Amino acid sequence: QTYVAGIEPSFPPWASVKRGEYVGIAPDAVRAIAKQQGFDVKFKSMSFSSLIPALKAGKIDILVTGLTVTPERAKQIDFTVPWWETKLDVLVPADSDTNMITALCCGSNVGVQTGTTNYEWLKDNVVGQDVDLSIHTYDTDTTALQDLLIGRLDATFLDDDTARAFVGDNPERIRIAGQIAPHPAQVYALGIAKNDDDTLLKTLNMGVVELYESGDWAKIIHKYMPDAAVGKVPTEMPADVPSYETPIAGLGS
Amino acid sequence: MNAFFVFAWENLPALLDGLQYTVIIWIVAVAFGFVLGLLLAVGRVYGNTPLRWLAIGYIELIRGTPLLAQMFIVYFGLPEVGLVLSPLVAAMVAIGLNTAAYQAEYFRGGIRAIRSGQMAAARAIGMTRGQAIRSIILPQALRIALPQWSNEVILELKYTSVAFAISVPELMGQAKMIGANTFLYFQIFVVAALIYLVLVTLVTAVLDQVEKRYALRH
Amino acid sequence: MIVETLWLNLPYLLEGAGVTVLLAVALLAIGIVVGLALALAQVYGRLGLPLLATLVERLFRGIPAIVLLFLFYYGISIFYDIGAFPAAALALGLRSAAYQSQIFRGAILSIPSGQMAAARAIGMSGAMAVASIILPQAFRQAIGPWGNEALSELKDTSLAYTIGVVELMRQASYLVSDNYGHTLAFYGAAAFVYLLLSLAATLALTQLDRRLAVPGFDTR
Amino acid sequence: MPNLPLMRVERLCKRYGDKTVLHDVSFTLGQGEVKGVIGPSGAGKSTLARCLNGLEAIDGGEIWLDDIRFGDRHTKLDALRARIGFVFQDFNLFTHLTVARNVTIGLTKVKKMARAEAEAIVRRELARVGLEDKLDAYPAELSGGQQQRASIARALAMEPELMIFDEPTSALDPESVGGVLRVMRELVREGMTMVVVSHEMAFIEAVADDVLFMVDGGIHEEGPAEQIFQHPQGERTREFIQGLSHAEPDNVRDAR
Amino acid sequence: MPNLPLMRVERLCKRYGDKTVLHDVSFTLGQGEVKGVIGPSGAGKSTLARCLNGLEAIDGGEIWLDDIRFGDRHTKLDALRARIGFVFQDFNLFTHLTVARNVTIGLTKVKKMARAEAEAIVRRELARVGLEDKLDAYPAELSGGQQQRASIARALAMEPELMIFDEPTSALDPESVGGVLRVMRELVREGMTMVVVSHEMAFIEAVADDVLFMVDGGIHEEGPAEQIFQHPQGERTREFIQGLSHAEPDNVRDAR
Ligand SMILES: Nc1ncnc2c1ncn2[C@@H]1O[C@H](COP(=O)(O)OP(=O)(O)OP(=O)(O)O)[C@@H](O)[C@H]1O
Ligand SMILES: Nc1ncnc2c1ncn2[C@@H]1O[C@H](COP(=O)(O)OP(=O)(O)OP(=O)(O)O)[C@@H](O)[C@H]1O
Ligand SMILES: [Mg+2]
Ligand SMILES: [Mg+2]
Repeated sequence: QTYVAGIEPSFPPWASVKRGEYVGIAPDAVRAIAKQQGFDVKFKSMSFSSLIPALKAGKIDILVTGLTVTPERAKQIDFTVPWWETKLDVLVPADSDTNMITALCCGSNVGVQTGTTNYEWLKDNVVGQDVDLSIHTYDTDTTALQDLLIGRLDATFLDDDTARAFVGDNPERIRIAGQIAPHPAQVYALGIAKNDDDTLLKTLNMGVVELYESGDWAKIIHKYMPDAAVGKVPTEMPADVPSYETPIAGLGS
Repeated sequence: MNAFFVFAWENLPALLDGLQYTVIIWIVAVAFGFVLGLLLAVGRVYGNTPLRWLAIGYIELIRGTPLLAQMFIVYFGLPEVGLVLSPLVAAMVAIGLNTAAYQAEYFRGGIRAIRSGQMAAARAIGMTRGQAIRSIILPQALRIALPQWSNEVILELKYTSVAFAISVPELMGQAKMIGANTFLYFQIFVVAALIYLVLVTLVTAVLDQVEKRYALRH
Repeated sequence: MIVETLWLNLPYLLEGAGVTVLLAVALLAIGIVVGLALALAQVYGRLGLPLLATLVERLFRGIPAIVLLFLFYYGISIFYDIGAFPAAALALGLRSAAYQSQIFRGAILSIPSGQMAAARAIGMSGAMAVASIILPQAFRQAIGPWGNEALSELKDTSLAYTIGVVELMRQASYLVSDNYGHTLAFYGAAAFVYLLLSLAATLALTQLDRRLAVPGFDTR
Repeated sequence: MPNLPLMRVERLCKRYGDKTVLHDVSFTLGQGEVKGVIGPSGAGKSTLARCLNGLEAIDGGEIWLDDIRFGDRHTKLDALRARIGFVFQDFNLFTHLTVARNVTIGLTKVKKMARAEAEAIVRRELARVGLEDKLDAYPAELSGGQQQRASIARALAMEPELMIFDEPTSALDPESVGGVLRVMRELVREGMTMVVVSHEMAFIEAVADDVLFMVDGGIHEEGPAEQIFQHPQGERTREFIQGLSHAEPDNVRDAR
Repeated sequence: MPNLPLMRVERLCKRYGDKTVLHDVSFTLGQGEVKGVIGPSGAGKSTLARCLNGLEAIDGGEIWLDDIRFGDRHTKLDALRARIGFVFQDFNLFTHLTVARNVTIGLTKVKKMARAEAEAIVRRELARVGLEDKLDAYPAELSGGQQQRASIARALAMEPELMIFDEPTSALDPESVGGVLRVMRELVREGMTMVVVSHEMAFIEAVADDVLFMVDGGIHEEGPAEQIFQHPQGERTREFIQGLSHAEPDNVRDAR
C-alpha cells in the first residue's frame, strides 16, 4: 500500500526542503510511522491552498506539515490525534523595549501570518476589545519578520517552535518578548480526507501513538529542536472535532 | 449548491474589503505605468543614444525579472537606503514600475506603426519635435496600441494579488485568509474569480467603447 | 556563507529553471495554436463563431490563474488522472491563448485588405490566403507584443506551484524559508536566472524580427 | 474580331446594403476581345471588375465564363479565379515576398507546380515585363511602375484566359505609366482577352475593341472605341469625353 | 514679376550616405514668383523641396529665407518652417483629427492662438479650398482630392510667405486633379510665392514664371516656362519634354 503525502515544505522545523529532500519533524515522523505500520509513503509538494482540494480530489492521502487543528477545519477534513501543542510567541527586535503588554496596545503594529490560528487568536482576543492596535497580515512568517527588522512592525506573533528557530538563527536581532498559551489549545496533527472507511485514520492514529511510545518521536523532535520538552501524545484534544469523538479510530476507548 | 451561495454571501464583505485595495492599487499602478511607459517608449524611439539605452536597459531588466522580486526590492530593499514605504504605496510603486516596462513596449509598437509622413507634416507646419510627438504621434500611437494594451491592463488587475506578499490585504489575499480558516479554498477562489470576471468584463466593455470611439479611420 | 549555500543549492535552482523553461515552452506552444485559432475565428469566423471565440477569450482573460489551475487539475481529475505538469501547461496555456488571441487579432487587422483580395484573385482559397499571405505578414507585426506576453508567461510559470509543479521560484522560496533572513539574496538569485532566460528569449525574438524583416518596414 | 464569347454578363446587380451599385449590367466578351471600361468616379467600374473575378458576391443576374456560371453551388470560385488574371490599381504585391516568390506562389500553391518548373515560368514572365533583374527584390524596393509590372507578371504566370485591369496606371507617376502601358499593349498584340478599366483615354482609344461607358451603376453607352470617343451618342458620354482635359487652356499668368 | 528675392539657394548639396542626391543647386526665388520644378524620377526634386523647408539637413551650400540662413546655430528651424507652407504628395493629413482640427492645430500649438480665433481662420481657409462643409469629417472620409485640398488649407492657415508643393496631384485620380489645380491657380492669382514640383506639365507651363529642369541631382536647365517647354536648350530637356505623351500615336489594333 502506497500513500501520497501532501506537503508544503516552507514551515521549518516541521516541514522544509534541504538539498531536494523533504525534511522536518512531520515528514520524518510519517516515514517512521510508515515503516512501523507497513505502508509506503511518497511526498508531493504543493501550495497550502491546494492541499485541501488535492486531498478531496484524491491526489494526496495525507496532509503532512505543522497543521493546526480547529473545529472549523474539521468540517472539511479529518485529523489524526494531535501530537504537539504549541504556544504563541511574541517576537520583537532585540534592541526594542517592547514587552508583552506594550506589544498589544498603544498604537502598536503587529504582524502575523494569515490563515494561521495565530491570526484567529489575535482577532478573537484582541481586536474589538477597544485596544489601540493594528494587525498586519502576511503571506509568510519570513516576510513578517523581515518587516519587524526594518521597523514597520513593533511585534510579530508566531508559533513557538518557528519563533525559536528564527531567534536561534539571529539572536542579535530578534528576541522573544513573551509567550501566550491560547485557549483552546493550539495543537498539530496530520490531516486526511473525510472518508467512511477509516482504515487510514486508524493506521495513522495507531502509528502516532506507537511512534511516541517507542521513543522515536522524542528522537525526531530533538533532532530538529534540541532543547524542546516533549509532551505526552496524544496531547489535549480540542472540542468539536469529529474524529476526536470516542472511541477514537484505531485507539479504542 | 445552496451551501455555496450561503458561504459566498457570508464572505462577500471581506472580499469586497479586499477589492478596494485591488482596485486602488490597480488604478494608481496602471496610471503611473502609463506615464512612465510613454516616456520610456518615446525615449526608446526618439531619444539620443544614452537615453535609448537607458530605456532599453530598464525595459529589459523589468521584463526579465519577476514582479515578486521587484516588489521585495521596493519593500525590503529601499529601507536599506532609508526609504520606508507603506505596503500599499510600495505595492503601487512596484506594480507601476513593472507595468511601465510592458506598456512601453506596446506604445513603441504603436509608434512604429505610424507612417513617417505624419512626423514630416507636423514639422512642416512648424511644430517642434516635442510638439509633434505629443500632439500628432502619441495620440495615434495610443489608438493603435489600444487593443493590445488592454491585455496589459487586465493582466495588471490580477497581478495586484502579488501585493499580498507584502501584507496588503487585497482581494486574493482575503480569499486565501478565508480559505485557510475554512479550508474551503476552491469555493472561495471561485467567488473571487467571479468578482474578477465582473471587473474584467466591465473594464473590457469600457476599453471596447474607447477603442470604437477613438478608432483611427484609415 | 550565503554564497556557499547558494552554490550548494545551484543544482536545485537550475533544476527549477529547467522546469520553468519546459513549462513556458509548453504553455506558449498551446497558447500560439489556440490563440491563433481564436484570433482567426474572431476575424474570419462565420455565424456564432466570433462570438464564441470572444466568450472564450473573455473567460480565460477574466478568471485568475489559480482558479484555472484548480479547475484543470482537480476538475479533469474527476475523469482522468492528469498530472500536475500537463494540467498546469493546459490551464496556463489556454489563459495565454486568450491573451495571444488579442495580439494576433490586432496584427491580422493591421494587414491591408488588398493583400487578401490579391491572394484570392490568383485563385487561392480563403484558408490558403490566410496561411500563406496574411499570417506571415501578421506574425511580423505580432512579434513585439508577443514578446511582452512570452516574458510575462515565463515568470507566471511560478503560479503552477499552486498545484505542485516545483519550478524556479519555488526552489528559491524553499531556500528562503530554510535560511531565514536572506530573502533578497535567494529571490535575487532566482531573478537573475529569470533575467538570463528573458534576455535569451528577447535576443531570439530580435533575431526572428530581423529574419522576418522585409524592406519597406521599420526594422528597428 | 470577337468570335466565341468567353464571358457573358447578364442583368448583373450588386448592392452594398441599401445602395445599388450595379444594376442590369449586361455584355459579352469575345475570345481575344479587349473591352475598355470608362466613366466618372463612383460609377461602379471597380465594383464591376471585382464581380467579374468573383471577388464580390453578386446580388442578381448571371456571369458566365465559358459554360460555367458564377455562384452556382458546384462552381469552384477559387478555380475560376485562377483562370482570370486581375491587376489592382494599387498593385497589392505580397509585401513579405520577393518579386520572384510573388510570381511563383500562385503556381506552387494553387497549381501545385514543382518549384523548379515554376521558376522557369517566373523568369519568362518577369522578362516579358522587363523585370528580369528584379527577381530577388522586395516590393518596397521597386518603383510604382515596377511594382505594377510585377503584379501583371504575377497574374500572367497563372496563364489566365482573361485579364482584368482596374485602373492599373492611376496610382503611378506619369513616367512609370509608360512602362505599364507598353506591357499591356504587348498583351493586346498577343491576343489576350482583356477588360481594362482606365482613365487613360488615349490608351483605351488605341487598344480597346469595344468600350463600355458607365454612369451610376449602369451602362450608359456601349460601342466600338471609335464611336465612343469620336462620335459619342449619349449626352453624358459627350460631356465626359469633352471634360477630360484638366489643363484648361486659359493662361492664368496673364490674369494676374 | 520677380522683385525682392524671398529665398536664395547657393551651391546646395545633399547626400544620403555615400550617394550625392543634390549637388551645386543654386537659384533665387523672388517675392510672388512661381517656380516650377520638373525632371525625371529620381532627379532629386522631392529632396530639394524638403531641403527648402528645412525638413532635411543639408550637407553643403546655403539656403537663405530673407536674411536668415538655414542651419545657423541660432536659427530656429521650427519658426522658419512655420513661415513656409508645404504640401505633400500623399497629403499626410493627421489621421486622428478632423479636417477642422487638422487646420487649427498649427495655429493653436505653434502660433499659440486662441481656439476661437483659430476657428474663424479655419472657416475662411476651408471655404477657400471649397471644403466648408467638411469641417467635422476625418481624413479617411474624404476623397484624395478633398484630402489634398484640406492639406493645402492646413498650410495656408499658417499664413506662409511661401508655399512648396511636392507633386500635389500625382497621388490623385484624374478627376480629383482638377479641384486641386484650381485651388493652386487661385493662389497664383493672389500672388503667393510658390515652388511647385509637378508632373502636370500643362499646369506648370500655364502658371510658372520660371522652371527648373533637374536631372541627376543638378539643375540641367533653368529658364522662363515658355523657353523650357517650347524651346528647350539642353539635350536632356528636349528629350524629356518630347517623351511626355504616353499614348503613342501608333494604333496597335492595326498591328494585330
Ligand atoms: N464596400 C463598399 N461599401 C459600400 N459602398 C461601396 C463599397 N465599395 C464601393 N462602394 C460604392 O459603390 C459605388 C461604386 O464604387 P466603385 O469603386 O465601383 O466606383 P468606380 O467607378 O470604380 O469609381 P473610381 O473611378 O473612383 O474608382 C460608389 O458610390 C462607392 O461609394
Ligand atoms: N532617405 C533616402 N535614403 C537614401 N536615398 C534616398 C532617400 N530619399 C531619396 N533618396 C534617393 O535620392 C534620389 C532623389 O530622390 P527624390 O525623391 O528627391 O527624387 P524625385 O526627383 O522626387 O523623384 P520622383 O519624381 O520619383 O518623386 C533618388 O535616387 C532616391 O533613391
Ligand atoms: Mg475604381
Ligand atoms: Mg518626388
